[in-house]
Amino acid sequence: MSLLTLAEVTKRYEGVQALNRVSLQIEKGTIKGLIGPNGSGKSTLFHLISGMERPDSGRIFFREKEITSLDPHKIALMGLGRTFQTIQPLGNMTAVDNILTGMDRRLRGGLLSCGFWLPRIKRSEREALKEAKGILEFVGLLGRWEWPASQLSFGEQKMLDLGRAIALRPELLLLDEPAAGLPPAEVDALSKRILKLREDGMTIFLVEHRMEMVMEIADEIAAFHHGEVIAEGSPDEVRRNDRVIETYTKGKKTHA
Amino acid sequence: MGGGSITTVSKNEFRKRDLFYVVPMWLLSLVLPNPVPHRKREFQKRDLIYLAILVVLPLLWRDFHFHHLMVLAGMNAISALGLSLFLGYTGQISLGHAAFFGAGAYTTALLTTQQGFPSLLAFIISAAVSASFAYVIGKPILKLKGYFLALATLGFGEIFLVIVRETPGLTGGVVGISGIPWFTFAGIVFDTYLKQYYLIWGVLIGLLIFSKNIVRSRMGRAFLAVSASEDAASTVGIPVAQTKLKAFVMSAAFAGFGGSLFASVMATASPESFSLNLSILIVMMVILGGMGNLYGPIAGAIFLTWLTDVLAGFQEYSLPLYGMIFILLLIFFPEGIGTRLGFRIVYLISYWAKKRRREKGKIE
Amino acid sequence: MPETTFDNIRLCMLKEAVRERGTMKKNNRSLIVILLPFLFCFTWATPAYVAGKAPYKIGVNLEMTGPWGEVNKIVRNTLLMEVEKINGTGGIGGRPLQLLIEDNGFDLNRAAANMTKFSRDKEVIAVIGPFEDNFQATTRAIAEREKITNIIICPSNPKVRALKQKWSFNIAQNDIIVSEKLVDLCLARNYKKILVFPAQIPLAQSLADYFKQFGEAKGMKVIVSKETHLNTDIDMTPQLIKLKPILEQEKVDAFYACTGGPPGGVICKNIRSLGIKTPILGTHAFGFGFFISLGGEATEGVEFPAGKPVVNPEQLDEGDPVRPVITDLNNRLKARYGTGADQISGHAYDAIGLLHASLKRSGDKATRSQLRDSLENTKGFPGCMGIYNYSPTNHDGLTKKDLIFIRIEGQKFTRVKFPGFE
Amino acid sequence: MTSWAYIPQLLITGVTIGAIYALVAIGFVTIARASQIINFAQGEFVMLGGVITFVLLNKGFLPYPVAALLAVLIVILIGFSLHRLVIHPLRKASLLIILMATLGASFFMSSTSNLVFGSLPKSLPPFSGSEAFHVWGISILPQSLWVFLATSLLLILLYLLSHRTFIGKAMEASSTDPMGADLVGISRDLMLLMAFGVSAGVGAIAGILITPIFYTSYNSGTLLGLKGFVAAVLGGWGKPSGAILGGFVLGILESAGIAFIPSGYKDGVAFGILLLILYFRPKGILGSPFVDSRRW
Repeated sequence: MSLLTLAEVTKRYEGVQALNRVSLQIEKGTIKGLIGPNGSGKSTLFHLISGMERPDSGRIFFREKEITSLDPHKIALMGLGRTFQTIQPLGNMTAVDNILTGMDRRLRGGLLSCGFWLPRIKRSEREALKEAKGILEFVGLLGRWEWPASQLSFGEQKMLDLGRAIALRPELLLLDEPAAGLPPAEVDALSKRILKLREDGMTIFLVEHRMEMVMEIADEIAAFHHGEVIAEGSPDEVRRNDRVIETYTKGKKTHA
Repeated sequence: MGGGSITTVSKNEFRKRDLFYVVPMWLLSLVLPNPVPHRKREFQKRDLIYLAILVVLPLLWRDFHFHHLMVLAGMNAISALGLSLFLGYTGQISLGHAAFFGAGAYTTALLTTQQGFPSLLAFIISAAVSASFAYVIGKPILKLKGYFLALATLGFGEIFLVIVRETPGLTGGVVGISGIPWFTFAGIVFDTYLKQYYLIWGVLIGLLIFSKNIVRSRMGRAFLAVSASEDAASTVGIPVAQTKLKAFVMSAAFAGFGGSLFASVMATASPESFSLNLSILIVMMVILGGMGNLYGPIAGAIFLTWLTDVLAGFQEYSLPLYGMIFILLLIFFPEGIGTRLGFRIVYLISYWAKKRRREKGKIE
Repeated sequence: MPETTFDNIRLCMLKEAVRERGTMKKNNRSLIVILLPFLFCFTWATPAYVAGKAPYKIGVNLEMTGPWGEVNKIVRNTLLMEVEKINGTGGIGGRPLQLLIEDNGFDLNRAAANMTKFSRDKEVIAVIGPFEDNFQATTRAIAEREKITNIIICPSNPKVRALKQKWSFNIAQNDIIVSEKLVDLCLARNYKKILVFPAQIPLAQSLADYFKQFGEAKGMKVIVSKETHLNTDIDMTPQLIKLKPILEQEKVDAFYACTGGPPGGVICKNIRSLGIKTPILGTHAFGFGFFISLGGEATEGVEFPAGKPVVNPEQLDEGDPVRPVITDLNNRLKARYGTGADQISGHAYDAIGLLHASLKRSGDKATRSQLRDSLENTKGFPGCMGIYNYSPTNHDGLTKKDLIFIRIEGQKFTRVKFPGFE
Repeated sequence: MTSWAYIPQLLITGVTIGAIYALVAIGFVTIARASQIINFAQGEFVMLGGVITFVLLNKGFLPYPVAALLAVLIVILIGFSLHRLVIHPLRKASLLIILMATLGASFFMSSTSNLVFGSLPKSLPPFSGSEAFHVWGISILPQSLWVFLATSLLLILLYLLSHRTFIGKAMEASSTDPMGADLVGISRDLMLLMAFGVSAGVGAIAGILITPIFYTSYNSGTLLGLKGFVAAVLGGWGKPSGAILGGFVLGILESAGIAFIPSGYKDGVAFGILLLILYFRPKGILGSPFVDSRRW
C-alpha cells in the first residue's frame, strides 16, 4: 500500500463543492505534482490531509493508518510536514529557533526537566542546534541564523518555512506553492533542493503554478479542476491530455 | 538590506534634544533590560552584574523602608514573572492571576496557623494548590481567545473572592486570617526586612533561572510558536491546547509561590488584597517590562511598586495620578519601556556612528 | 562572530526603530512620562515650619483614596486644624508638631509600606491610622516590631485586638461597649426578639457576635440571619424579601441593621418600600449625615447608640465635661470647613489631643518609648468622644458611659434618654 | 415557607435591575459594533451620570430635569474625550493594550470622581412619589415603573437611530465590513467617536434612572459595567437584541437565584453564568456575529 492514500474525499463549503470524491495515491520516495487553476481546491486538499479541516466524507490513510479526523499535531507527529501558501514564519523567534521549533517532535523533556536544565536536555539542545544550522545551510540562510524571522525578506521567509518543515524530518512533505513569488534564480535553487530531498528518501507532494518547474521535477502529476482529478500520470501524459489543455488554455487568459 | 535602513534613518534630522534624552534613556535601559525580546535567550555577562547589584545593594543602602519596598516588589515580581510566561511568551491574556496569588496565600495561612506545617512545606504545597486550580480552570477556559479569555479569567477571579468571603469557617471570611508565623527555614527566622529581602529575591532568582531554562529549551519555543501562529505550531507537531495549559499551570504555580511569601511576610491574608486591581497591576508589570522577556516583569514590578510608594505623598491625588500615569505609560510604551528606549538608543548610537563615518569619508 | 551577530541585532533594531519613526514624535514626549515620577520626588508636599526647634513628626497613614476617602479627608482636615492650633500656642516646649500625611490607597501593601516609611524616620514618634481593620492587623505588627506608637482611629475587630498590642492604642469606642449599649437600648424599649442583618465587614460581624452574646445573657432572643450583605451592594431588596417572612412569623420586635457605610441607608429604604413597619436599630456607624440623606424619610425613627459628637452639643447635659470640648471643636470646624463636628472629626481630635497631652507630660525631649509610657498613664483625659483612661493592660480608652442613645426625628439626630439607662 | 413564595417579588427587582443591565449592555454592544473593542469604562458612565446629576441638583441648585439633561450631556462629552485621548492614540495597538487602557480609564474615572465629588454614596429623589404601592402582596416602587418605561423608550429610540438614520447604517457598515466602509468613504474613527458618545449617553441615563432606587458612589460603576458585559455575552455578543434579552435574563436570574442560594453569592452568580455561557455556548442565546473573528 502506498504512503498516502485518499479515498473518495469530499468537502463542500456552503454551496461550493470544493472537493468531489477525490482519490489519490502517493508512492514512497516519489515527487507528486498537483496542478490546476486557482480555486480548484488544491489548498483545501492540503488542509484536509494535514488535519486543519475535516472532510465531509471519504477517508485518508497515511502509512497504512487512517488519519481522517486526527488533530493536526498528531498527524504531524506521524511524520507529515507541510508548508503554507501564505507563509507563516514564527516572527517572534530567530531563524534558528524557527528550525529548532520544527525539530520539536524529536526533542524530549517536559516542563520540569527543561526547567532544571538536566544534562540530557543540555546535550540534546546542543545537538539540535548543530543540526538546525545544517538545515539552515541547506536552505541557504546560515548567514542569517540569528536574525528575527520577522526581519527576513519574503524569499528568505519562504525558505525558512521550508526549512521548518524539513526539520520535522517527515516521511511525506506537502509543499503548497513553494515557488510562488520567487525570482527565477531562487526557483532553480529550490527545485534542486527538492530533488535533493527526494534523493534523501523523502516523499514530496507539491502544489505549484509554475508548469515548467513541476514538469521538470515531478515523477507523477495530477491535474485538478473544480475539485476533481481530470488527469493523472507522468508529466508527458498529463501535458498531452486534452482536458488539461483546454482547462489551461481557458486558464491562460487569467494568469500567465 | 542594512544599507536601505541606514539611508532611511539618515533622512531623519538629528536634533540637539536627543543629547538630553540619551542619558536618562541609557540609564533606564540598563534597569529595564533586553530591548529585543527575540534576542538569543542564553545567559549573558550582564546577568552577573544584576546579581551582584541585587546582593550588595541592600547592604550598602541600609534603609529598611527600601528593603520593605523591594520585598513587596519581589512578591509582585514573582507572579509577574509567572504571568509573563503565559502572557508574554504564550500570548494568552489572564486577568485572574490575583486568584492564584490569593490561593497560595490562603493555603500557606491555613497550613501554618491551623495545621502547624513548616513554612517550607506550606510554601511548596501552596504552589501545588494554585497549579491544580489553574489546571481545573484552564482545561475548559483555554479554548477561548482574546477578550473572551480575558473576561473568563476575570470572572474566575471574582468568583474566587466570593467563595473566600462566603466560607468564613475556612478562610475567616472578610476578616481574613492574621497572625501567620514568619517564614522559617533551617532555624533561620525571616523576621527583619533584610532577611525577607534575601529570602524573596533568592526565590525570585531561582524561579528566574528556572523560567530562563524553560524559555531557551523546546518548551519555550513551543510557547513562542503557539503565540506566533497556532496553525504553524500544530503542523510541526506541537499540541496547542496542551502547551497553553502547561504555560497557564506554570504561571499559576509562580503566583502561588508569590502568594505564599506574601502570607508569611505580611502575616495576614484578607480578601481585598487579592482583588481585580492586583491582577491588573501584575499584567501592567508584564506590559511595561516588555512582552516576551524575563527581566522586564521584574523591572516593571520594581518600577510600579516604587511609583505607588512615591505617589502616597500626594494624599487624595495619588490614585487619580496613578490612573493617569497608567494610561500614559500604555499610550507611550505599548510594547514596554525597555523596548522603546532600546530602539531609540540604538537608533541614536547608529546615527552618530554613521555621521562620524561620513565625516571621515569627507576628510580622506 | 559575536561582533557580527551584534551588528545584525542592531540592524534589526534599527529597522524596528525606522518602522517606529511614525511614532517617534510621541517618543520624545514619552520622556515626560518617564521623568514624571522623578519630578514627583522633588515636589514632595511637606509643610515647612520656621520654628526654632526641630518638630515632633507624627505620621498619618490614611485611606485618602478608596471607599473611605471622604471620611479620611475629615480626619486629615481636623488633624491639620488641631496641629496649627497647638503650634500656634508654642507647640510642646517650643517644639512644634509636624504631620507627615501619606495615602495608602486602600491597599494593604501600601499601608504597610507607609508604616515602615514612618518608623524608619527616627524623628517620627507616633503614627496615626490606618482606618480599615485588615490593614490595622499589619500596621500593629509593624508597630510592635519597630517599637513605634500606633494610634488606631477606627473601632477594630476583636481578632485584631487579640494580637499583642504593647504599642497600639484604640481611640474609638470598640464593638464591645457599643453592643452593650445597644442591649441597654433594647431593654429600655423592652424589645424581646431581635433580628440581626449583618454586613460582610469585620466590624459588623464582631458587632453581631457580641450583641448576640450580651443580648442572650440578658434573656433576649437574638436571631442572626444567614443572609448577609456586602458593603458594595446597591440593593438589599432580595435579602430583605427572604427575611420578611421571618420578621412576620417570629413576631420580631426590632430589626438590627448591623452594618456600616452606605448599606445602612439602603436597608432602611428597601425595608420600608417592602412595607415592613418593624422598628430599625442601627450601629454607631449610622451617626453620619450621609446616612439620613441616603435613606430619606425611611430613616425616621431609627435608633442607635453612638458617640456624643453625633448630636449637636446643646442636647448634651450641662456639666458634661465633654460638652465644651465638642462645642469648641464644632465651632472651629464650622468656621474653617463649614461642616460641624461628628464622630470622625472627634476621633481625629482625640488622637491628636491625647498625643499632645502625653507629649507635654514627657517634655520636649520625648523618645518613642517615653511617649508610649505617658500615653499609658493617661487618666481622665476629656476628649470629644468621652473620657479616656489608658493603662498598661487596657488600650481601649472609652467606656459604655461615653455613648448615648440617638433617634432620628425630623431628619435630625436627636438624643433620647431612658430612665435607668444612662 | 418555600423559596417559591419569594419569586414574584424577586421578579420585580430582577426586571428593574435587568433593565439597567440591558442599558449598560447596549452601551458595550454599540462600541463593539463600531470597532471590535470592549470599553471597560462603560460602567463608569453609569456612575458619572448619577453622581453628576446629584451634584448639579444639590450644589448647582438646578431643577431636576435640567440637571439630568446637563449631566447626560457632560457624560457624553466625557465619552468623546475618552475616545480622543485614550482609544484614538491606541487605534493601532494590540488587543491587550486597549483592554488595559480602558481598564485604566475606568480606574482613573472612578478615582477622579472620588476626588472631585467625594466617596460618600449619593442618592437622588425619585421622579414621582417614594411610597410603594402593593399589588397582591407585591410592593412596587413607582421608580421601577419609570425605569421600565424610560428603558423601553430609549431602546426604541436606539433602534430607530441604528436602522433609520444614515449614522446608524454607517456604523453598521463600518463594523460588518471595515474595508468596504473605508472604500465608500465612511470614517471609521468618526463612527467610533459617535459610538462612544451614544454609549456614554445611554450609560448616563441608566445611572440617572437607578440612583433614586439604589444609590451611586464612585465605585459602584465597575461592577455594573462588568455585569452589563456579562449580559451582553449572555444574550449574544454584538447583537443589540441579544444585549437587551441578556440584560433582563441576567437581572432576573440574579435576584431569583437569591431565593435558593445564600445572598452572599449574588455577585458569584453573574460570573458563574459568564463562565458557563463562554464554555458551552460562546455565541450566546441569540447567536453572535463576532465570535468567529480572532479577537473573541
